[in-house]
Amino acid sequence: MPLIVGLMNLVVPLQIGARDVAFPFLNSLSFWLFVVGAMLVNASLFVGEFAATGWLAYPPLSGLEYSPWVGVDYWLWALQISGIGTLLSGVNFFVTIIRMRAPGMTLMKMPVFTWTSLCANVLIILAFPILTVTITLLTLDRYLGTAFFTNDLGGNQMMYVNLIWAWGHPEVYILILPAFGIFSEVTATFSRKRLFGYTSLVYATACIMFLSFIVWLHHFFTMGAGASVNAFFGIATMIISIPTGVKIFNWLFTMYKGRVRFDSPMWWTAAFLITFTIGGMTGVMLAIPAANFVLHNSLFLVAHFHNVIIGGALFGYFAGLTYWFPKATGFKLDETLGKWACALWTVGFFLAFMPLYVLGFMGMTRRLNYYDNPVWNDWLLVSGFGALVVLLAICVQFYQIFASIRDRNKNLDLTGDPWDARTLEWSTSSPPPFYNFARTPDVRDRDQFDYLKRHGLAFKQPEQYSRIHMPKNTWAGIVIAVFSGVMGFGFVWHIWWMVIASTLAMLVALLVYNFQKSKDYYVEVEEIEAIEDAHFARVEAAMTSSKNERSEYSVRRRGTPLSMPA
Amino acid sequence: MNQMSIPSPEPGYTGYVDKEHHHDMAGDTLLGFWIYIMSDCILFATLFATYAVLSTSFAGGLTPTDLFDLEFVAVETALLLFSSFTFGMAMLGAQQQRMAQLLLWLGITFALGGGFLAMELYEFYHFSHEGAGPTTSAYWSAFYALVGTHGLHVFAGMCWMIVLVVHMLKDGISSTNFTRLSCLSLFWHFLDIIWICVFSMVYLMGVM
Amino acid sequence: MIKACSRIALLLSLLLLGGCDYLLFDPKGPIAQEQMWLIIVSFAVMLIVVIPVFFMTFLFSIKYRDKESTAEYLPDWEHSNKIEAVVWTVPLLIILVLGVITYKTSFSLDPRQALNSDQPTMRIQVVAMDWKWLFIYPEQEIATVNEFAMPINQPVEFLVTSDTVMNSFFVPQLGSMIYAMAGMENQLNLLADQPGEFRGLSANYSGFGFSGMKFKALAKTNSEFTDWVDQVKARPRVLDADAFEQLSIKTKDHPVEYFSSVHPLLFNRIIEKYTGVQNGQ
Amino acid sequence: MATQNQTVTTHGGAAHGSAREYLWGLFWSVLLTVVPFAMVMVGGFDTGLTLAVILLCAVAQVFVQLVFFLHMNNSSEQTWNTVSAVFIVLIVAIVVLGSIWIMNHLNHNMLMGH
Repeated sequence: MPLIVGLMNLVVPLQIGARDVAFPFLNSLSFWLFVVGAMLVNASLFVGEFAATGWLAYPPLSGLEYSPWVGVDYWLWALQISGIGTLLSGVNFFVTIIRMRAPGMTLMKMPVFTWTSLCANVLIILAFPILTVTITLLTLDRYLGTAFFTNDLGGNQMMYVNLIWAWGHPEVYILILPAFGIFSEVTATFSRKRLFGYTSLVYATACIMFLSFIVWLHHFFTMGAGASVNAFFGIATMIISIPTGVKIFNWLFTMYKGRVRFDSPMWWTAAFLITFTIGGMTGVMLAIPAANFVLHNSLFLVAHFHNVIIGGALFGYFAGLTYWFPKATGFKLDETLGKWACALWTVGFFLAFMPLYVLGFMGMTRRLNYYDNPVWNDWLLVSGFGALVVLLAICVQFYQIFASIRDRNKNLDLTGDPWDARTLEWSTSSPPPFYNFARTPDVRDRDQFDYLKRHGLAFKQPEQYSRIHMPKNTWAGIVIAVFSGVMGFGFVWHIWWMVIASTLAMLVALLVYNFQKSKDYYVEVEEIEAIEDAHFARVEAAMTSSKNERSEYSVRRRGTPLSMPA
Repeated sequence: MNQMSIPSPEPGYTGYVDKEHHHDMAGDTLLGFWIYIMSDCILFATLFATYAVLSTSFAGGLTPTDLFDLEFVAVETALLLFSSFTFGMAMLGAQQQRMAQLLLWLGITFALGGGFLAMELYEFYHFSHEGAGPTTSAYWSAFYALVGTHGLHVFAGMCWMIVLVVHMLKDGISSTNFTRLSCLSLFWHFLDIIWICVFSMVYLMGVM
Repeated sequence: MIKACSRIALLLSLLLLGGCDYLLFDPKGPIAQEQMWLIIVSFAVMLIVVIPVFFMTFLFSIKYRDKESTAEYLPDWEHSNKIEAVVWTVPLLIILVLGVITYKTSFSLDPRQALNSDQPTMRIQVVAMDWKWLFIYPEQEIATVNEFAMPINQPVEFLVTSDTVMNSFFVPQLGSMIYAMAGMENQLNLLADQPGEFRGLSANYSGFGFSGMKFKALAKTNSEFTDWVDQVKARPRVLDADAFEQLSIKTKDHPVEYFSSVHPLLFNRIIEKYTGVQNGQ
Repeated sequence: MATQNQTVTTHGGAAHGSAREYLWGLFWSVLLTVVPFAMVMVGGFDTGLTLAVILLCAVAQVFVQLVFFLHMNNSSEQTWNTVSAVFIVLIVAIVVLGSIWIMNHLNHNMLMGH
């Protein structure tokens, strides 16, 4: 989640040719709210105790009667604070994508990552208020003694399960949709081909976005809602697999008749195609209510969702991280280590999670902290070994980052386009200047940067610049977020003066910020010229000496004006 | 295999726009605020769903028919409905750059909102006193959560009104302030819409 | 691919061997059996998509990789109605088939659905407690903890509730699980068609003692079942208020207990404790 | 839509109203409030009919607010406002009706069973 929001922050404005997000203040606020939320959860490891109620804290177990300790309170406040942060960034990205696209970029010319980000943010806007309410009600139960989800006084624990999944299911798609976008970008770039079936990919994304709102009951088929309800939600769930399947085929046909370069992002993509398909298959099996009656809450389910979350979302984020890393930092990650990491992750993943499917068939449920059934041993051993391999892969990744920073001069990206990519974000320098684009791009094609390269228009310095309107950095986001964290901490430990003081401080900070004038300024032409001249000098140097890169790239980059078959 | 043909650009095309245009920040703000209101709709929808689900969970305690007083609610409703109208008049004042008209109507709106809030608080006090507090049963928990959240929004709207008036007095009806006022106007009318749902679903259906 | 193949081979061999470790593939009742076939059929149908995807992933990765310069290269090819039609239609048809299966089985395997049998339905009331399972036989007026017996070939209706947090009642070899929740009465119909001792467990996390919330499900022939009931009835302890109080204390890995007598309305009282009586009628 | 960010409007999506419009809005909302209130307070009507009138008036009044006070219309400037509103109504309906449907089933199966 933080990784993907970070990627969106970097990539989305660049892909749509915007200078910044629509509300920079909200952006900083939501980022810091998230940080504070994460810190609050981690604080519970040191001060107090960690919530032992599972990810979604079903009441009444998470109620005051059965969990009188502070663990659940930490969970509640951390989730509440970071949830509000997420909601704000959802609104922010939505407005950014809708209103700040460069001229000429119609909706159907948006890069797929921007599309999937848009859909993910719509889901955030729609789903997170449900989370806010649900955990607020649980908070009220714990703090004020209300009776929403209690066992007695007419409380209804099933309503909590219902609401938390009405949020929780879209949340899963918030995680996975951007990963789909990343794979679309990566496949097209590394196959050196236009993305196959762009329109159907976009429609598939929109379908998934909508359908993700009518399937939430499949998380509790075994609660006893009855055949008609179960059948409806079971079938709705299966229908999601149709657009998802279409996407997989679209990526495959993007590779078809391409020139596929297996740089490490493409390794992740290939690994994803295999693991995610297995996850999708088991997902459909779980979606049949009658089969779910014996598979629910078993390790089969655990294996399934790891298959989609790790093999789908996480592999996607790794691909995206490798792909856009040079854009953010100016140098590439070490390729060899990256491929090792991918290979180890994939092997480790299969070793770790395939046995869990088998264990599920053996009737092993999740969240056991001890067991007495010796027949599970062998499989658990394999699975444990797989987990070690994954751990090794993670170590390799950390070493990869370390080694890449150490040897950054070997992997410098001087042109801003290290992968010979196709979309706008690669047309500016790496790392991009703080104003992103010196001149606002005029978009003609879906693969705008490829289009420019083809017509010999890329890497050409504009003749003149004009001054650029930019927002100022502000202190308010971090201050408000920190006070919200203090407030959460006060609530957890029932320190009321702290709650009141930090709430007041938040309000004061907001007011002071509100009354502040001059939140923006202009970047003068001279400054832009200096930055851009330096950039183009680097590009020129890099292109004439093909030492850094394969020479075929340079030729294509230069473009052969209008001579290519169009 | 049909190769797609990609048209070549017209001569003189450079890849970037000729003239940098000014970006419409107010439009961003209004759309962003509208989207926030949409997500607030979901928030209330969740509360309504909770209320509907728990609407018969009295756990043997008091029921709404025992307590609800429709005449009282009708007055509350009238206050809020009129405040929607007066806010509209305030907006007209702002559009015509008439500060006095703006402040007058905004003041009336504020008073109506305050009246509404006071009545609601009295109602809460009265119900709790009669033995139907938020901890009495799931039904009353849901009632206070739903109606209380609406009340909190009204309160927030009133605080915001004060802040805006200070802004107006400092800078006059500048374009920034007008955008702010437009946002608040969206918010206020939105609260009115929520109240329509509240009095229909909670009060009228509660005693029906 | 190899892994996937070996996995499929593994599964098939498991089915052939019918190894008793793989509880879901070793059903002891009609419900579990149908569910086993449901899993196998849905798996097989999904392979129609999964195998081509695996195949294409490997084929395209090898054939069109950069170094292989002989393969055709169409950098601007981005659309084909034929392919689009196929990739939308095939998953659609598969889901159509699975959808029909889903619809039918949702009704036929609904836990609430009474089972067809010439034998009368027996009733066992199940209460999830911290952290043990209490079984009440309202007809025999006996109660047991962490073990229950049922006669084979006789449908049994389990009425499931909880005296604590949410749990899930699950005997893998007999089929469906169902949530146990305080103040509510969930129903589950099961039938065993072979005698044996099956593992039963809670399938929903319920706190620190959750891992030990296991029980034995005994399927017995009619005469054996009668013997078992008599054996329980011969025990000295009865499940009175004190004994129930004792049971309510949180314990981990609770041993099996038999109670020779129990109030036939105890189960309803446990529910009404949370709902008040107004929902009782 | 494509050129939305090129159009320079001072007040974004907010359209202007007029006093006449606001008065009409007030008139309609008072009318649509009085009718259901009166119906319930007087009493004696068929329950189904009362329910229908309450719901109809509520929906109608929401539209009154949207049209007369929020000036919602189908101008291109407001495309996104309208699209998002329609979508939200859909999602609200799904969440509320879905929850009620599910919970009715669950409650019916589990609370009324004994």
